[in-house]
Order: sequence, then structure tokens, then C-alpha cells
Amino acid sequence: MAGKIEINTDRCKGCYLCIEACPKNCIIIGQETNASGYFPAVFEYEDKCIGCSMCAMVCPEVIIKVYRD
Amino acid sequence: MAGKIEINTDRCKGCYLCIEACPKNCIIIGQETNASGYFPAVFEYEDKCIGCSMCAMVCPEVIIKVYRD
Amino acid sequence: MSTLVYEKPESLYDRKTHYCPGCGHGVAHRLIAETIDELDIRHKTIGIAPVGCSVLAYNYLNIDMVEVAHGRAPAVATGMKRVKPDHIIFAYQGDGDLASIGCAEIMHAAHRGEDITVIFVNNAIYGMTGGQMAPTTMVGQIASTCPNGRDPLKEGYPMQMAEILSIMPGATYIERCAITDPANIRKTKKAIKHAFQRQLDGENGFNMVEILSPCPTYWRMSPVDAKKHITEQMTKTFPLGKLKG
Amino acid sequence: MSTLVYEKPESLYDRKTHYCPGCGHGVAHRLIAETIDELDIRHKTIGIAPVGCSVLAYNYLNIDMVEVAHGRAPAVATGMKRVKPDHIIFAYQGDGDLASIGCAEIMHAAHRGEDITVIFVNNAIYGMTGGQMAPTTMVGQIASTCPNGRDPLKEGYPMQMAEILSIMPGATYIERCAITDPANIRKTKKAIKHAFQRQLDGENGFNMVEILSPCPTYWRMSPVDAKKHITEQMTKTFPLGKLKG
Amino acid sequence: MSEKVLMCGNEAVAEAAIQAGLDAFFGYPITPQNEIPEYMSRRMPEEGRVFVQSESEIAAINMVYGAAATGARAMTSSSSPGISLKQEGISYLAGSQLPAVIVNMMRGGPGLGNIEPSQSDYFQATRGGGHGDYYHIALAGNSVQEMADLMYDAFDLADKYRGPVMVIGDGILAQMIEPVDVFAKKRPPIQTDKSWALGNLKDRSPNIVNSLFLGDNVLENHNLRLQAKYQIIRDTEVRFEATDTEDADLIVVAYGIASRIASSAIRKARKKGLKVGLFRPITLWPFPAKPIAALAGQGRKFLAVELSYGQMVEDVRLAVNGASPVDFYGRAGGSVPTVEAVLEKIEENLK
Amino acid sequence: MSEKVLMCGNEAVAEAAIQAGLDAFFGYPITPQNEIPEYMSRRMPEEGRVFVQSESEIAAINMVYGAAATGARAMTSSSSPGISLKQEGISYLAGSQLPAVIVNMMRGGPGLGNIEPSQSDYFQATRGGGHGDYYHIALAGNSVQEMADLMYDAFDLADKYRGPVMVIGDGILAQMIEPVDVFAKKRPPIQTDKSWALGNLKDRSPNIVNSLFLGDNVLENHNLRLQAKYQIIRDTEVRFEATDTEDADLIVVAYGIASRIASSAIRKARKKGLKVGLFRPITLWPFPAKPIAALAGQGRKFLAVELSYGQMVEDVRLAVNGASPVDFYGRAGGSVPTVEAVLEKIEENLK
Amino acid sequence: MTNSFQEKITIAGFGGQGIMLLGKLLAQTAMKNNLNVTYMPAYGAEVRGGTANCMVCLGTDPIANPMVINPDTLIVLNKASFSKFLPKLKSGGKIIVNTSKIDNAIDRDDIEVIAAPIDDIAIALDSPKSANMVALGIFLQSHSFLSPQMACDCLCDVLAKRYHSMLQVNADAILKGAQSIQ
Amino acid sequence: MTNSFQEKITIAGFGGQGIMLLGKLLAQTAMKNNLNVTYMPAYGAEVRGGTANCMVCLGTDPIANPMVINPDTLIVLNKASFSKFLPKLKSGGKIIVNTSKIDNAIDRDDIEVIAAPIDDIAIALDSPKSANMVALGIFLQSHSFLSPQMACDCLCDVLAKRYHSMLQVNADAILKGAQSIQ
Ligand SMILES: Cc1ncc(C[n+]2csc(CCOP(=O)(O)OP(=O)(O)O)c2C)c(N)n1
Ligand SMILES: Cc1ncc(C[n+]2csc(CCOP(=O)(O)OP(=O)(O)O)c2C)c(N)n1
Ligand code: SF4
Ligand code: SF4
Ligand code: SF4
Ligand code: SF4
Ligand code: SF4
Ligand code: SF4
Ligand SMILES: [Mg+2]
Ligand SMILES: [Mg+2]
Repeated sequence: MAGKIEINTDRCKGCYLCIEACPKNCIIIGQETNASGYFPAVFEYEDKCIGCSMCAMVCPEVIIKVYRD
Repeated sequence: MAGKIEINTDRCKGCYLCIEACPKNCIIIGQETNASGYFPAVFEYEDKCIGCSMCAMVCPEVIIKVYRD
Repeated sequence: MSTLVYEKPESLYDRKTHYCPGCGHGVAHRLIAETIDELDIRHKTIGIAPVGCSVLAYNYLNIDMVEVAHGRAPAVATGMKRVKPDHIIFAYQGDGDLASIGCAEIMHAAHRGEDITVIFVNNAIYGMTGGQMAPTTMVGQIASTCPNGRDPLKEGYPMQMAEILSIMPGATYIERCAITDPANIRKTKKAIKHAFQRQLDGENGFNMVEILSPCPTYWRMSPVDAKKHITEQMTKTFPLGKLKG
Repeated sequence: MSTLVYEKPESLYDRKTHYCPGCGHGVAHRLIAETIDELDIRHKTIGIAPVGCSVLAYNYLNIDMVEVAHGRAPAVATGMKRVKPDHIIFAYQGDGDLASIGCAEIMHAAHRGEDITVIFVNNAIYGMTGGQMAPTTMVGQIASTCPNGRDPLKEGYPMQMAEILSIMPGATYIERCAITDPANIRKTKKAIKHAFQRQLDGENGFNMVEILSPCPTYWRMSPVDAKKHITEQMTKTFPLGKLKG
Repeated sequence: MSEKVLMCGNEAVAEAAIQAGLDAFFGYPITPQNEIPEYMSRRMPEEGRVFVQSESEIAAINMVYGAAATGARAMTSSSSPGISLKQEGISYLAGSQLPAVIVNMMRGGPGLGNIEPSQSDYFQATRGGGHGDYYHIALAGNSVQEMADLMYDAFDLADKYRGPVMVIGDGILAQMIEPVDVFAKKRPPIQTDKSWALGNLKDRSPNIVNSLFLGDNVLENHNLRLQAKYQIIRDTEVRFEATDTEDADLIVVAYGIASRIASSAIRKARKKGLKVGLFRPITLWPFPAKPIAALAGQGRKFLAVELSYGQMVEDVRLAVNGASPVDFYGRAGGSVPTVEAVLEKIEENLK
Repeated sequence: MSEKVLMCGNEAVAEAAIQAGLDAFFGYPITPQNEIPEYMSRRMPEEGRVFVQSESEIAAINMVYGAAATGARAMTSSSSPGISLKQEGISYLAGSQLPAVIVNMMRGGPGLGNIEPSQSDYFQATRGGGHGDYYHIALAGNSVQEMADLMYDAFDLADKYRGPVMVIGDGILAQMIEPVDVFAKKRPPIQTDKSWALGNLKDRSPNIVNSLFLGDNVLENHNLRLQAKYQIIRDTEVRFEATDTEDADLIVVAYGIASRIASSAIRKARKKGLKVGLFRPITLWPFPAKPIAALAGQGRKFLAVELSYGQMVEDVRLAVNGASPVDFYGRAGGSVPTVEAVLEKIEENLK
Repeated sequence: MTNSFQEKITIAGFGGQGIMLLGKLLAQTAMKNNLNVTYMPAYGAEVRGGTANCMVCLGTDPIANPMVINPDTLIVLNKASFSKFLPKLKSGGKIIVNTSKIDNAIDRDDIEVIAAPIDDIAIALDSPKSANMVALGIFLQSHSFLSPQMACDCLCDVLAKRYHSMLQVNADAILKGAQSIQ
Repeated sequence: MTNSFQEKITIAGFGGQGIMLLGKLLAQTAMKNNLNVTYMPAYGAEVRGGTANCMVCLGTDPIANPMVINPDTLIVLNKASFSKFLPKLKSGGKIIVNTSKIDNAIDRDDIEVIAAPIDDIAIALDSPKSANMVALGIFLQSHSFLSPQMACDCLCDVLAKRYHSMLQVNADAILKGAQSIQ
């Protein structure tokens, strides 16, 4: 089952928790700081996502939306 | 073994606890109030006393002295 | 055609938090908000924000809230619940707030068996004031007021509030959870929901969900390491599971 | 030729007390004074009088004493013991003082494992202020603020402080006694002596002797009935015996 | 026939509070006000309302805070040491603008002191024993009847100005039994906008009850709003009783129980031909500074009489502002000035 | 070369206390004074002395009470809400005549307020936030150096007069880093009779430390002794700094951080040719009433500047007693008066 | 109508002697008969330890000061109270002494002494607990502002319901007391 | 000796940019060189949430008021601080802008702008964390009261022992910063 996530990177604090939680390693840390000075998480390997919501579950900022086909 | 007690009746509050505690029923309540208005305990049956200190042990006013032969 | 399977709950504002990266308060807030949504009790829920890093919880939870004096949330909750018995009253408290200055208030709310819920976010430190020792600070843990690590002979062993409160007959449901990983986060959510549901059902008694929660900043760890620390160390001192009810 | 086998201890003044007839405080004072005499520690013992009927304990105990704010004796004891570690510091507390207003202070003295002794005189009532309900008031017991008897659903079940404090690793010796009859009074004395001896020996940790004690006045019973009430009723809620150590 | 019954001040205050629509009482025992929680423990459940004996004074004031935050009429009572413990909570009530009533039946201090009557908490009551720039209305009666009457006012004023109101008595007014009609001033609670209250969240955005204000000048602006409110109260809520002050060469200023002793002395002084009047503040805060200022000057003298070592006298001095000499007589620590001593002081001032 | 190092006010206060012979520190965290307990937690064990992080402010003040009762030099520190919670304990210290030092680094109020600087606890500090007729010495510095120096005085005065002494700063003085020599005023503790202290009971009858006094007039007599002591303190311990007051048409009265802002404004005013002076109380209680009274009159005006909505100004008015007009300027809630605003107010007064 | 007057009374005895009830009944009687009145019990810890006392003020004008330091009349039912309060009695005042318990000599000649074996009178009525009522009867009889019967009529207002079986014996005691000094 | 002067400086940036160390080193340098100085960090909960700032006052006379509302010089290392503090800069004041992070236009012409790619300079030194020192170098170079070398000499006073391996790289950064605007 294919999934998709959207991260509100403006509000991301680059805590790595979603990265660590993703069973499919879809998320990596970005190279550019956002307005708050953090390196935000980026949904990089979109095709691997299964929409399991693990990332959203652990995100302290509650800024991940998860979609499933 | 023969015993003897002295009760400081001026300070007695007539609580009956010594009377109740005495295994030999040596103590009774007096008929006259003391200066504080209480009927004090009286060491009445002196010959029965065995000096066991039960009375002193329970006296909240700590006004009983116990002697033994 | 993709469907949205997860987004923030209604009862949570879409707003930047003031929390440090990886702080546990954000997840705790979310779980409460989801519970409120799912039980459809937003109109009759009142939240109590403590003094602690979560003092601004009312900026994130989209419900009626009150901010109260440090440690006194259980007393405030008592006042509220007694005059609003049909409302769901919950107090959100940190470990300094609940176990230290507010020790008498939490003990007596449990003692009286107040029909309230306490969400106890135990991060083993005073976050807001800059990382001082809490009653729950781990043995050996460094904090700004125990610079050589907590010494149980001088400062005592970590205080197990869930165990202590469980003795009280007035406390009818107490569970300790941790927001370390999705499985435990799910358990935490279930516990919060159970606690609120009990109030809703009018089941008598004080209930509390303790949440072991990371403070990466004052644990001086990355958020990922902080969560590991909970799983590997903290749960030894504070075992997870239902203690009562 | 008769010899004196019992009289008041040295550390007790020869003075009329202000207590009601049959009140337990007098016996509790005596046991402390005897212990001090027997351990020969009068010169290095400091007593702490609470607010409660025993607020004037310094008028009866012939030792250095301090009278302190309601409920705060364990904090005061902490301050003292930390600066005078070679002294025997004991706090004398009533159930309102210890379990209600002073709940946080007793919990944390035990939590930190302060090397102090607490003599906890539990008479299940607020004596000094005229018979209001205490946290330890028995279910159904009438008090001036629960005129229909304590209702556990509204006011909670009697608070078992000895059990609660025993959970704390910092508490190393806790025993519950009763001054009902000579046998139990002797046990109480032994417990107090053991507690003081531990301090004297430098054994670490908080220790406490709880004493179930009659308040004939506000139990509305004769002193004799009040003692029976302890034996027959109170010990069901507050079982006697060593809880720790 | 009078509708009056004999009641002590504590009971009268309690029943009047109930009549004034009290929803919830929270309190902790302390002499000399124990009859208040005791009375409440019986009467509140009868009325289907809330009584909780709290674990401490701090818990009580915070229970009041909680109940008040939902819009309920809530109250606590205590005496001096217990009122000291409530200071943080009172500061919070003021900061969060929550209506509440606190009764202080003052006793001898400092520390544990004793349980005798005293007026030594005047400073605390009028200048914020707690932290921050707040004031609260402080009402002082001088009879069991007036103590009861003031309870109706206390709740209404608390609602009207959204803040704590303190009702102040002492060991005598608490324990003294007098004929009283607790219904004398009975009226329905004033209707105020309580849309700020918590609970029943429907068709509105969430309400927040709060005393924390972050950001540049946000707390300052909140304080300026509080100060503006305090000014309105100063301008409109001053209460006092002036007796024989017009022709007086000396005005005795005294409140509460001290004013009764003073009035005995004044009666005797008048009999001796001395022109003495009594000015009795009923609101200790706002203090009746303007009426006193209006009486000052013209060769008139003032004498403050208190069961303290001189607290209210500072307000008298501030009001008089140098226009008249202000003398003081007081006893405290549970001792009460005698009529004779006050009379002597009056005569000394008029010599 | 100067011996000075950079330290924030909190640390300087802490180190100076240690140098002054502090035996035991008890405290609970609260911003903006956290550096005090943090510093103590490191330094006190190094010195083999006592540091305990208490479970609350109430526990802290009572631990101080216990340590002080044995004759030890004991101290606690906190900020506004925490100081409110200590009021009962402070009243007990005063009643039992125990020496102790309490530091209040004031923040914005009321309630939780914020953590910014403020001077809104002046009333509480000078008129007993607690119950009963007591006062305690209150010392306010205006630099990190003076805050440190005052710690030596605080402990000595506490011992000398057997009572609590408060040292008062605010968020700025607590957090500001300045060059400081914490040893500048170092001296051995004054020797006072501590035969009242508990412990080591040999060759004497037992000592009792107590604030409860029962029996006719016993508490009154105790209070009269306290009042006599307070009078001695008023007569002998007043401290202040008067700068350019002799020729001044307007005297600005300000303490602590406000006095630094005021002095900037005054310098500017003097440059503009305005005759303005600064009167800076260092003892807030006893307030320097006599020196101010001596300056009053002669067409001179006064302006009190505070980080509050007008607290110390009442003491200025009481001192001036109508002889001069007294104006006020203040901001609070964490906001700080600007030099420009104070200057404007000065000019307004001299127009 | 009597002329304007004010009377300040101190009543003292042991805890169990019904001092408070005596005071309260006097106050109630005064109130019911349109006098101004205040009643001030001793309170608090004081109450422990065995002695009890209260202060009653009554009169035609409002009572300014409820505290009684130097009473116009002193009613003492036991020795301790006698010794404590006698010196405080106003010159020209009255003392009602329970001679059943107090055999002390009275060393003042500026006062009026009303001595009666109050306990014995009550015992004679087979109601030793009614000594307080006997004392009240004596008090009322020795003053003119309220009649003993007025007090009898107020008994049911101050006696708790559960004691209403005692109304008659108490009334008898009041009247007996009054007669005893007629 | 320079003439009498006073300089009020606000320094602002992200939490991790070493703002506090910058301020503290400046204060130390001033103190060591016999200037009066105050240093006021932002404190408390404020510190969370990512931005940091502090205020330094230095000069020949005692500093009356340590609060800096309208600074003489503003050092800003990130955008958020730039937007927040620029309006507060005194007319005629100086702003030191980290152009590596701030590309905003400056809409005031009453101030002196000292723009430098501060982060890039630090990165070029292989020590991105030393941007704060670069900024200090720029500040000292653009004012005459203290030399960059004086700051280098004070480094060991303010750097915690465990960072003393960084002394050299920090000194280099100070000097590099100074050179960058020479
Ligand atoms: C009466 C009082 N004392 C102290 C403080 C300072 N204070 C604020 S939050 C806090 C402790 C925070 O720790 P915790 O409750 O564990 O919450 P966290 O920040 O860790 O979530 C303290 C001591 C205060 N605001 N009020
Ligand atoms: C701060 C404060 N609150 C309340 C009181 C009143 N008070 C005095 S003793 C007491 C309770 C006494 O009960 P307990 O501790 O059980 O002692 P007991 O008299 O029964 O021996 C109370 C509430 C007080 N003195 N101080
Ligand atoms: S939904 Fe699951 S798979 Fe997709 S990014 Fe999130 S954690 Fe990874
Ligand atoms: S968990 Fe959330 S805040 Fe953390 S890195 Fe991922 S998206 Fe960002
Ligand atoms: S010593 Fe024993 S036998 Fe003698 S009176 Fe006492 S209890 Fe009775
Ligand atoms: S136990 Fe003591 S006080 Fe009680 S009756 Fe016996 S002697 Fe008297
Ligand atoms: S300090 Fe700790 S608890 Fe507070 S916001 Fe940061 S991580 Fe969370
Ligand atoms: S009231 Fe109770 S506890 Fe107090 S002295 Fe009397 S019997 Fe003892
Ligand atoms: Mg915490
Ligand atoms: Mg008790």
C-alpha cells in the first residue's frame, strides 16, 4: 500500500524523531535551515512510504500529515 | 510481692485509666473533687497492690509513683 | 486517490510550540487533544495548565483552560469538578509541579478520590527553570542543582508517585506510560482515553496517567538518545504498566 | 523496705498538663522522656513541637525544643539535622499536622531520607481546633466538619501515612503502635527507643513511630471507651506492627 | 418584634454567605474562625452546594480559584497564619481577575502568636501581602449584623470587579454572639457578565483564565487595566461612617472592634464636654482618604486606635497629608485597648 | 589592578553569602534567581556546608527556621510568588526572633506574571506580607557589587537583631553581569550572644524557640519587646545615598535598579541646567524617613520612581508629610522606565 | 420603661458547670425582651484545661464594647474563678458566689456580696446539673431589668431539642434560685 | 586616554550561535581594560524557542542603566533578530549584519551598515561555530575603544577549561573578522 506524507517544514525543529521512527527510511534531514534556524526533516524517498503514520505518531510538533492510497 | 503507689491527686484528672489497668483493682475514684474540679483516683485497697506499675504505665498525667518491697 | 489518514486533531491549534526539539510535551498535548476529539467532549472539558514548560498549554489545546499556581492544579481541579460535576476536568502537571511543591495537593486529591484526571508528564527534571533536580531525577543524573549527579544518600531515590498514589483507595485508575515509540505512544493514548472515559461514565475516583517524557535539553541528549534513555534506563526506576484499576 | 520502682522520668517536668482527661499525648510525652533518659541523650536531643494539642510539648519535655508552623516540623527537622548531624532530632506531630497541611513536608523528609525521627500521634481528629475531621478520621466517625460521619465517597478513606511513607526507600524504619494498654505502651516505648537508637548509631534514613492515641473529648467517649475504640476499631483501619526496617 | 436571633459572628457570616448565593466553600480549620467551616459543613450539603475541608489553606484558596474560574460564587475563610499562606493564591486571583471572597478573622501574631483578637493584618489586607501590584477590596464590619450584611456586598463587589474581596473581622467579632438578622440585606446576586468563565464551551472560542503574560509590555498592559479598575473602585466604592465629626476638635479613626471601644470612649469624652468624633472606615481598601482629607486641617486633630502597633494610622497620615497632627494608640498581641485608655489618650490630645 | 571578576548578581550574592559565613542554604528553583541555588549546590558542599534543594518555598523557609534555631547562619532565596509563599514562615521567624537571610529577586506580578524585573513587592517587604505586627530589615542594592556587599551586612544585622533580614533585588540585578569583588566587604561574622540557640544542652536549663505566647498580656509583652527592637533599628540602621540633593529643586527618590535609571536621567537633567538630586534608600525598612523629612519643604519637590505602580512613594509621602509635593512615575509588569521618560517627568515637575 | 442602663457581667466556673448555657440564656432573654445584648464566650484552647468563662453585656443602648474587663456583676461557681475574677469586679459591683464550692473570705468591702449555696440548691431539686440555672435565677432576682420568668420563657430557645425534657427542671431551678435570695 | 564615552550594544541571533559568549567576552575585555561594563543576558523561558540576545554597556563612566532599549550598535546574526531589532537601533548607530544569513534590504538611511558574510568567514576558517568571534572582531575593529587583540587575550578567561583547545581558532576568528572590514 502506497503512502505519502506532508511535513510542515517551516515548523519542523529537526529533532530526527520521525526519521528514526520511519520503518522505511523515507525521511532525511534537510540541508537548509528554516526560518527558525533548524534543519527540517524532508520526505525524501516518497516511493517507499507505506503510509503507516509512525512518523506522525512521534512528531512532537504534530506537523506531519499522512495520506494513503 | 507487696507494692505501694502514690497518686498526686491534686493533678489527677479522674480519667479512670489507672483504675481500669490495675489487675488487682486497688484503685477507686474519689468522692471529693480536687482543685481542678476532677474526682481523683484514690489508692484504696493498699494491701492488694503488687507493685506491677500497670497504673503508672497508663496514667496520662504521669502522677503515679510505684514502690515495691 | 489518496486519503488523509493522519493529521492534527481539532482540539489542537495549528501553531508553533515553544518547546525544544524533541520535547515530549508536544506528543502529550496531541494525545489529549485526540482523546477529546474522539470522545466528543470538547464542549465540556476544562484543562488545567501547571507552571512548568507546559505553562502555555492553553496556547496549544483548543479548549477552555486555566493556568494555575505551581503545584496546585489538583486543588484547582477539585474546586472545578465539585461545582461542575458533569465536566471532564484534567490537570496537566510536570514532575516538579506534581511531586515536589504540589505533593500535598496531589496526595489529597487522590485521598479524597476526586473524580478528576491528572496527566503527569514525568521528565525527571525541572525543564522550565533550567534543568534543576526534580524528585524524580534518576540516581546519578546530573542536573544544575546536583552538579555531580543525584546522590540518593543526600537527595533520596527517585520518587515513585504512581506507586505512592496507588495506595490511596480514592485513586481508582493509575497507569504509567512512556511516549518513546509508536507502540508506547499508542498505549499512552489508550490510557488517557480510558481515564477520560471513566470521568465521562461517572466512575468515582481519582485517576492519573503518568507519562515518561524526554527533556533532551536538560538531559543533554539528542531527542533520539533521550527516548532510548527512557526505554533503557528510566523504565527500570519507573516501570511501565497499570498500577491500579 | 520499699524501693521506688516507677516514677516520672528526668526529662519530663513535674507539671500539670493542659490535656483533657485520658488524652494520649501525656503518655506519648512520657515515653519520649524515658527514652531520652535511658539513652542518656538529653544534652544532644532537640524536640520539635507541632501546632496541635501538643503545641506546648516544650512545657513538659525538659529538653531543648522549638515550636514550629503547622505541618512544617519535618522541614524544620531537616534544617536542624543537616547543621547538627550529631544531634538527635525528633518531630512530634499530630495527624492534622502530619497528614494534612504538612503532607508535602513529611513525604519529602522521608523521600530525602532525612536522618530524623518522627513521633506521629494519630488521634483521628483535629484536637486543638475543636474536633474537625482529620485525614485519618475513621469512616463514619462524626467530627465537627463531617457532622454526619465521614463519608468515604466525599471525603476519602482514612489516610494510611505509615503505609504510604514506607514506600519511600529513604524511610528505613516505620512502626505503628498504640498506647491502649500496658503491653502496647511497652511496645510503643520500644519502638521509640529503637528509632532514637538508629539516629544515635548514625544509621541512615528517615524513621517514624505512629502512635494510635485517644482523644476522648472529640471522640465523645470516656477515656476507657476511647482506648477500647482504638483496640477494637481503629486498629482495623490502622493495623499495628512494623511496616519497615 | 425583631426577626433577630443570637448568632456568633462566624455563623452569621457563614449563613449570610449562603444567602448571598455561595456555591462552594473551601476551608481549613483554624481558631478563631472554626465555626465558619463547621457551619458550612452542615448547611452547604443541606442546600445541595459544595463544602470541602481542604488539606491546607493553600489548597483551599486554590480550590476557590478553580471554582471561581467556572463562574461559581466561591469562598474561603481563615485567620492570620492561614491568611499568610493564602497570599500567593490571592495574588493569582487578582492577576487572573477571579471573583472570590476571603474572610480573615484576625488573631494575635506574629508567628503562631495566640488566638485572641487582633487587627495586625491590616497592612497585609490593604497593601497586598502577596507579590505584585494588586489590591483587593477589604471590608470591615463592627458588629455581627454588619459582618453578615457585608457578605452580600462582598460577593457582589467580587463579581462586579472580578477580583478577590476580603472580609475582615477579629477574634471578638468572630466569637461574639449578638442579635442578628442575617437576611436583613438579602438580595439576589448582581448580574454580571460571566462570559469569561470556563465550561460549556459552545459557540465561542475557548476561554482562558490566566495570570501569565509574556511578550513586550503585555503584562504591563494587563497591569494598567488592573490599575484602571482599582482607580474606579477608589472613586466609587469607599465606605465609612462618620459620627459627630463636624464639630469635632479630635477625630478618632478606628475600624472593626476597635471602633466600638472607641465609640464608648467618645461617648464618655462628649459627656465631659470634649468635642470628639468617630470616623470608621468600612472599606479598609479603598481607604476613605478623601473624606478624611476633607476633615483635616482647621486645627483639628486625629487619633487612630487599633488592635495593632500602628498600621491603619499610616493611611490616616497619608490622607491627612500633614494638615493635622495624627496620633496613635493601640495594643496588640491579643490585648485589647480599654475604653479608659482610649479616653485618656483623647484627653491627652485635647489638653 | 582590580580584583574584580565578572559575575551575575545571583552568583555574587551567593558567593558573598558563603564568604559571610553561611552555614546552610535551602531553596527552591524559580526564575530569575535560579543561579543562587545552582551556585550553592556546587559551592556549599565544596565548603563542607549544607545545601538542600527543598520541596517547596515553604519547606525552604522552615528549613531555614530549623537551622537558624540551632544558631547556624541560614538563608533562602526566591522570587516574588515564592516569597509570597514564605510569608507565614517569615512571620514565624520574626515572632521567634530567629536570624535568617531571605533574598527576593523580584519579578513581574501579580500571579504568575512574568520573569522580567520588577519592584512590585515593596509593600510586602516593608510592611509584613505575613500576619502580625512585625517588620524585618530590607536591604536593596543597585549594583552587583552592592548586592554582594549587602550580604555581609544582612547576616550581621540578622544576628545583631535576631530576626529575618531580606535582601532585595530584581530580575536585572539578579541576571546582570558586572565586575565585582565579592570579598570587598569581607569580614568575620559579628559575635553575638547565641546562648538562646538549641543544641548542646549542658549546664543550663532548656532553650525554647517559640512564637506562641499564651496568658494575659504575654504575647502583648513579647510584641512590645519586638516593637522596642524595631524602634532601635529605625533609630540606628537607616541607610541611604543622597547625591546632589543639597541644591536640588527636585529630588528623585528611587532604589535598586530604578535608581540607576533615575541617575542617568538626573545627569541629563543637570546638563540641561535643572537642579535635580537623587535620594536612594538602601534600607527600604527602616525607610530613611528622617533624612527625607529634613530635605522636605523649602519649595522643593519630590519624585518617586519605581518599577511598580506606586509603593515606596507612600513612604516618601509619609516622610514628607505634606511639606513638599510628591509625584510618582513607575512602570511595572516587567516593563522598565526609560531614562527619557524619567527625564520628561523631571522636566514636567520643574516646569 | 426603666431608665437607660448598661450591665456588664462575667460568668465563670468549671468546664462542666454550664457557664456557656447560663450566658446564652441570659443573652436570649435580654434579646427577647428588647434589650441590646452581646455575649462573648471564651474560646479556643483556653476552653481545655477545665475552666470556662463568658462575658455578657446588656442594656438599653447599643453595646459599644462587648469585652468585659471590669464587670458590674460577677457570677462565680468555683474557687479558681473566684480568685481570678474577684479583683476585677468593679467597685460598687455585685458578686454572686456559689458557697457550695467557695469558702474563701471576701477581702473587699466596696462590693455587694450575694452568697448562696448554689450547688446545694440544685441538688435539693434533684438536678445537680442545674446549678447554672439557679445562679441565673439569683442574678435576675438581684437585678431589676429582667424577671426570672422571662428567662424560663426563653429556655426552649437555647436548649437543644434533645434536652427539652429538661425544660421544666431548669425553669424550676431558675425560680428556686430567685426565691433563695428573696 | 580616549575621551569619555559610553556604548550600548545589543547582540542577537539563534540560540546556538554563541551570542552569550560573544557578549561575555566583550564584557570581559572591557573590564580587563579598565572600562566600566555591564552585561545583561536574556534569561528564563525566553531562552527557549530558539532566539538569544544580550545587552552590553561599556564606557569610561559608571553605567547607570544596564538596559539597552535603543542600542548604539546592533550585532545581528540571523534574520529574525534583524527584523526585531533594526527598528530599535539609535539614529546614527551602527548595525553589524551577518549577510551569510540575512539578505534583507535595510530600509533606514540614518545608520551605518557594516555588512559581512560572518558565517562564511568562519566556515572559511574551518570553524563554523566561531561566527560569533568573527562578529566580535568586526565590532571591535569598527570601534576604537578596544582592540581585537585585547579580546583574544581575554579568551581564556571566558572559555570553559574543556574548550581551551579552541582558544587559537577563536582568536583567529576574532582577528579574521577584524581584518574583514579593514
Ligand atoms: C511558587 C513557585 N515556585 C517556583 C516557580 C518556578 N518554577 C516554574 S516551573 C518549575 C518547575 C518545572 O518543572 P516541572 O514541573 O517538572 O515541569 P517541566 O518544566 O519539567 O515540564 C518551577 C520550579 C514558580 N513559578 N512558582
Ligand atoms: C497555618 C495554620 N493553619 C491552621 C492552624 C490551626 N490548627 C492548629 S492545630 C490544628 C490541627 C490539630 O490537629 P492535629 O495535628 O491532629 O493535632 P491534635 O490537636 O489532634 O493533637 C490546626 C488546624 C494553624 N495554627 N496554623
Ligand atoms: S508514513 Fe510510515 S513509511 Fe511513510 S514516512 Fe511516515 S513513517 Fe515512513
Ligand atoms: S519529528 Fe517532526 S519536528 Fe521532528 S524532525 Fe520530524 S517533522 Fe521535524
Ligand atoms: S502497681 Fe499494679 S497493683 Fe499496684 S495499684 Fe498499680 S496497677 Fe494496681
Ligand atoms: S490514670 Fe492518672 S490521671 Fe487518670 S485517674 Fe489515674 S491517676 Fe488520675
Ligand atoms: S526544557 Fe525540556 S521539558 Fe522544557 S521544552 Fe525543553 S525539552 Fe521540553
Ligand atoms: S482535645 Fe483530644 S487530643 Fe486534645 S488534649 Fe483533649 S483529648 Fe487530647
Ligand atoms: Mg519536569
Ligand atoms: Mg489529631
